[in-house]
Amino acid sequence: MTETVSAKPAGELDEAGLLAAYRTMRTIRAFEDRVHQEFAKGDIPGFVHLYAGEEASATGVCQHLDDRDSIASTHRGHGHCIAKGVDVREMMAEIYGRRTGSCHGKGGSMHIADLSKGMLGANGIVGGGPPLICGTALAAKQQGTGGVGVAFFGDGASNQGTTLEALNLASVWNLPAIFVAENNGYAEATSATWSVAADNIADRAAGFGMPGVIVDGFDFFAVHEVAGEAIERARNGGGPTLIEVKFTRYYGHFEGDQQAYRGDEVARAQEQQDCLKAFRNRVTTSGALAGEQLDEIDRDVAALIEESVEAALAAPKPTREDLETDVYISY
Amino acid sequence: MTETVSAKPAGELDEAGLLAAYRTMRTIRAFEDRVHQEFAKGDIPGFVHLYAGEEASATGVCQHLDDRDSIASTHRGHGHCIAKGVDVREMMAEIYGRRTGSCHGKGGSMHIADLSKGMLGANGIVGGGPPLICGTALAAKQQGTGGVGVAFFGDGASNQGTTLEALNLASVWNLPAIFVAENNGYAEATSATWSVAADNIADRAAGFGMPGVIVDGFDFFAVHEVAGEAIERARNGGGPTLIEVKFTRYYGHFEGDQQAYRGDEVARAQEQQDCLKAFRNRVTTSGALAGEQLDEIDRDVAALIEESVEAALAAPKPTREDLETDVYISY
Amino acid sequence: MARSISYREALNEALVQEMERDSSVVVLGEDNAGGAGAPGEQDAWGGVLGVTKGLYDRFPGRVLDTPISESAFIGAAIGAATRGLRPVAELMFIDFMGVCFDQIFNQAAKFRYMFGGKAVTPVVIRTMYGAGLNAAAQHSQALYPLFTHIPGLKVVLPSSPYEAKGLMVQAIRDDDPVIFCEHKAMYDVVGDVPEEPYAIPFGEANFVREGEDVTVVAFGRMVPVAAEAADELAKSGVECEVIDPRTTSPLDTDSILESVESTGRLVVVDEATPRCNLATDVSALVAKEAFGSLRAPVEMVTAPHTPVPFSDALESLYIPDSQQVVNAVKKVTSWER
Amino acid sequence: MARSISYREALNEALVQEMERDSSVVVLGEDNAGGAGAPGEQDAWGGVLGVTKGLYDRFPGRVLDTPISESAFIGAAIGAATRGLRPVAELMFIDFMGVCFDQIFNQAAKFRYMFGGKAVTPVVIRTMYGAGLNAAAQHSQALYPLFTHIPGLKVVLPSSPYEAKGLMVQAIRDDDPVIFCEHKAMYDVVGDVPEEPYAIPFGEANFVREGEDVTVVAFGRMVPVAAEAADELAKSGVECEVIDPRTTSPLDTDSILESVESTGRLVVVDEATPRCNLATDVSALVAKEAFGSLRAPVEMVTAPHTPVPFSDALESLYIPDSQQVVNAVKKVTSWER
Ligand SMILES: Cc1ncc(C[n+]2csc(CCOP(=O)(O)OP(=O)(O)O)c2C)c(N)n1
Ligand SMILES: Cc1ncc(C[n+]2csc(CCOP(=O)(O)OP(=O)(O)O)c2C)c(N)n1
Ligand SMILES: [Mg+2]
Ligand SMILES: [Mg+2]
Repeated sequence: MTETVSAKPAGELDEAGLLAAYRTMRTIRAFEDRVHQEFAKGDIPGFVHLYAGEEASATGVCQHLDDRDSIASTHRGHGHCIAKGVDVREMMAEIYGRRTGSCHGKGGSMHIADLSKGMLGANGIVGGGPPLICGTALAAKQQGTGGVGVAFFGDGASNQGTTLEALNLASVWNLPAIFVAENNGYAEATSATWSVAADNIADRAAGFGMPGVIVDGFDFFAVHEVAGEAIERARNGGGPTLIEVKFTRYYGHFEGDQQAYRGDEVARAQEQQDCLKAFRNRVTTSGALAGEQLDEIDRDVAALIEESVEAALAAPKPTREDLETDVYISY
Repeated sequence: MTETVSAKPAGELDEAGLLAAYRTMRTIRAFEDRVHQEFAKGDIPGFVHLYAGEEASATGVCQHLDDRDSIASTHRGHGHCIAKGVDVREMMAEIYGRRTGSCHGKGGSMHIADLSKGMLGANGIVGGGPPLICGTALAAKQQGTGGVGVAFFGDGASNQGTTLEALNLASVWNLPAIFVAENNGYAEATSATWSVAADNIADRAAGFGMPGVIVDGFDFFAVHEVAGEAIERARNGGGPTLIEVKFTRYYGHFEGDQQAYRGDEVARAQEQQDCLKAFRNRVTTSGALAGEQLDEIDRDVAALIEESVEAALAAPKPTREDLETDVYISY
Repeated sequence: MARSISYREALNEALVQEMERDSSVVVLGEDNAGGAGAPGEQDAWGGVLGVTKGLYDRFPGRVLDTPISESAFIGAAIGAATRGLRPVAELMFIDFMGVCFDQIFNQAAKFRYMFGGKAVTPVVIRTMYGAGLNAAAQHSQALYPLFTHIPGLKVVLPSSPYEAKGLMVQAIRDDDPVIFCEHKAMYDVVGDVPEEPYAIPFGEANFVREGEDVTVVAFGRMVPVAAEAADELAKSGVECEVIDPRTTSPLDTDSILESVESTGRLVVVDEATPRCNLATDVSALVAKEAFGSLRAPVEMVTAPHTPVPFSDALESLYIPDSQQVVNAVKKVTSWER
Repeated sequence: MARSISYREALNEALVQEMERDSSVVVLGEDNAGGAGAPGEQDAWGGVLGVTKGLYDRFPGRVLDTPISESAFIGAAIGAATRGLRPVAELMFIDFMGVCFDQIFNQAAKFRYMFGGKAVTPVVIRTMYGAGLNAAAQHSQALYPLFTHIPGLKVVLPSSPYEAKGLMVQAIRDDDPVIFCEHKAMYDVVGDVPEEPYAIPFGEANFVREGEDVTVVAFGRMVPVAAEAADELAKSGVECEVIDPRTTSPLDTDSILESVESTGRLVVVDEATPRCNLATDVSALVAKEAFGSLRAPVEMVTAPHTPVPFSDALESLYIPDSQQVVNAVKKVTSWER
């Protein structure tokens, strides 16, 4: 049931849609590049995992979603958050551990969430999200909202039992769930070609009774199309799909990783395989958008990120009164 | 990679081998039938799950094994224990909770083990065994013994994350491990056709980089052959195999189960699909064995079981001195 | 009000009444109906010991069987709870927590705090604990101390049919994740249970018996054991105040401390193994907060530090019994500095 | 003997020396070498914080990377231990126990008892615990009380480089399953460590400091915190006896009780959250066994009953510090009935 999909014409996306997609991808890239810089300065605490290079996945999928729909993310969650509409300023403040952050500074990079947007949280546990998404999909199904649940997870997470169980459960219950395996080639320092005992993660779909699709993760349009089909099918009661998105991680596993295990693939990818460059090239060549429209977005985004960092740095940290609140709703 | 294997001529098995196979299967059947009766009398405590009807699986696989090799079993473990050579008298005593039992009465039906025979224990946790077998296979590989590990598990267990992880790990490490999915149609009251979101459990093998084979579980010779090939391959460094054995559970999930969820398939199976009848028919028709040889085994086994029950009933129970021993080796 | 039903029936009634009241309540677990995909009856089991029997037909589409995938379906219950359902998921035996604990303690328990107070996760996880059915080491554990340790979880241990119903109603209505621990040897225990729905608030202990000599705090199935011991002791003139906290988290510390302040003596009865359990938890609380009133060492009656043995001969020695409670009480009442 | 190395180096050295001594010792875990299947360096990581660095080249075939499948590879370590290997498996963060706890507490811990004394399972599970690196709620927990609760497990909490090496050597040589808890904020702590291999027996507390006024029992990273408080208190003439039990299971109850019998006062310092933790465990022990000597309420210094917060501003309030220990000691020394 595994098929590889290559890019088709931009089709359904109108100008606003294209601009929105580009803005999302650019925001993610700029956010991550900036966090990378700021981390190096030593200002950002904790473990930080960057999504740069993978923007087309979160964006191509989430562009089909609205507030009925939920997503679950991973430790590498900034991109999914931004694509699902979490406020960028609050995200930046959260990463800096400020009271103005998405989680009031209690969560940090690995736990940014916005339930009101159906963003169920980045997740520090590899494979933590897929079971949860079976639940949000179940809720949508029971409530008849037409909503779907999307679980993003990595190649490494595709070997976690929780992920595999969720695939089966989603089929058994015929849930409106989409499983997006983001195969960026590595789980920490371990190659996916070694840890995943199959040619493709998508090859696992058949064993769990759902279609498996492989898509080029540097191509926004390909992801957008494949995700659109799967989400459409799910909304119409057609059950779950496993989508494998293949691409390369631009930065280290976490900030600070020296990446001695890698070859020159990163530099090559950044040069030749960049979803933003590919997008720009395609839409300007086809005439769908003008270069200036994109440039303007780039400037907007740069300003937003600058502002977010400044605001975060200026914001207060949580205080002793915050330490023991919000453990329970009632106690 | 999934292929269905049907029975081939008894081939490699000589007379002694055939007699041993029959003796094992008959011992399991007689053991289980007797436990069924005794349980109904109320003399046997705890939860008891019977293996009757499934004898060809444990027997066909374990006939290829020796003391280098390990097996991990399930809550339905009596058959695997007997096939791996655990003492029947001690097993019966264990089921009755006696000090003379395999585990001195501390384990019971769900935890019969004999490490000296490479029998790693029945297991009360569905999916508990496959990870352990990756370990025994790893030990055999590291030590260069040529030994293999065999994990028996049910159709229900094929949906447990621990099982699925073990499949992948065995391939990644290229372990001499065999995974025997005993698909008896049910996990408790739940049909495998419902809970396993694939046509066959063996279809999952491809997603974990190993061959998947389906075999008729009522046919000892078919199981024996398929298992022999897989074990041979594993011993020679060829890696793991997933074997799905299909058959029907003769009794309820546990003793006491009313089985309202079932149709008339049990009666039909017992009549038409019985590994013992099929075996007898085949070996006597081909002239490989005489009916009297089998009758003699039947009598031997009946006597052994009778003796085991009597001895168990007469044996002492553990006492207060046993309560706190054997928690640690040193403390 | 004088109607007597079993612990099992009390739980079933709470589920029925809450499902009737609130259509967002759904029930899920292995064979909670029973018979999925099978040719015979559906609702063939109603759970392995029959607690959810009859719900499947009564509430079409709201009782879901599951594959044996505890991480996936417990996680699903949690995810669904964040999106408007109020799932009651069954972890058949508490002993199976090891295959799904992450979803419970790292996900459900922490959402609200990690997300800065923005998550609401009203999930109930029903689970069966305890020894007494010769179910051996992997099907007989108490384990509620492990859940009690985790901030963000509420942990409930009903000790009678009355408590079972009222606490289940509260668990379903509660907005926090609740671990609801049913003792497998109590399902057939019968007691008075009002027909109308009622909720027993969490964190409010029940004074099973009043007394001035010794405070006996007992949990779950140990409550009737302690009460039996108290009856026995009363014959020789020793009056125990038997306290059933009903929930271990939150714990009604005030009631325990007040009682010890008046009795000056404490015995805690906990079916769990002895290290880092509820007996140590309550004893430490008292040694810290009511030391000035304590007139004797605290005593703890617990299972030994061993797995649960199979043989009935050993299991009956393993489970704390009323004689041990009597002995402990005698020890603290006869203690002299 | 006056050689100073870090906690990380001490652990690494113990692993090297034991692997040299005994060829059945193997090491496995996620990126314990690092770089499996990748085009660049193998042994690129040596574990996420470098503890197993260098073993891969030194012991060919005996350091195994794993997929992210904790149940499978921890279970594999356990299975291998029953068949003659002595595996040292890494559960990268103790917080990940939720995806593999079954193999640890229902399998490894219970084999010997369930099987009537016939199993030998010499597995070591190394794992990283504790707060202090702003790693937030799912990467900063203490959780060792959960393992301590389980009969059949031994639980080790090294508090210095010296302890780290000696306890690791013992853990590898020990025939029972051992949970070896390394504090993530201690890897760079430096201290004197003998070059030759030595084993520190389990269940023998270290008296970090002797004193007559108050017994302070502290675990793991709380040992230096308690020692710092003791230094501070000594300035004002209060002498603490600081006890590091080194293993929580077995626990050196004799040393603790003897100390309290002479000091009459107890403070327990435990980085874990407060319910059913080691602080309650030790306090209850003392309230039961040394009540006659106790001259003041016990005090417990622990983390609050909350998940671990991310922001450094909150995390530093979350982790017990020496000021809190000082306050607790002052409280018990100034207590009057
Ligand atoms: C259960 C669990 N095991 C291990 C880890 C440590 N860890 C964090 S990220 C990671 C690698 C994940 O790889 P992948 O799923 O491919 O995601 P990627 O980092 O490539 O986005 C690991 C091993 C964890 N957080 N949770
Ligand atoms: C982790 C876990 N979940 C649930 C159970 C309860 N349980 C015991 S046997 C069983 C059914 C197992 O079905 P299957 O794997 O098909 O084996 P069979 O009983 O058919 O031999 C269940 C659900 C368990 N023991 N462990
Ligand atoms: Mg990856
Ligand atoms: Mg089955």
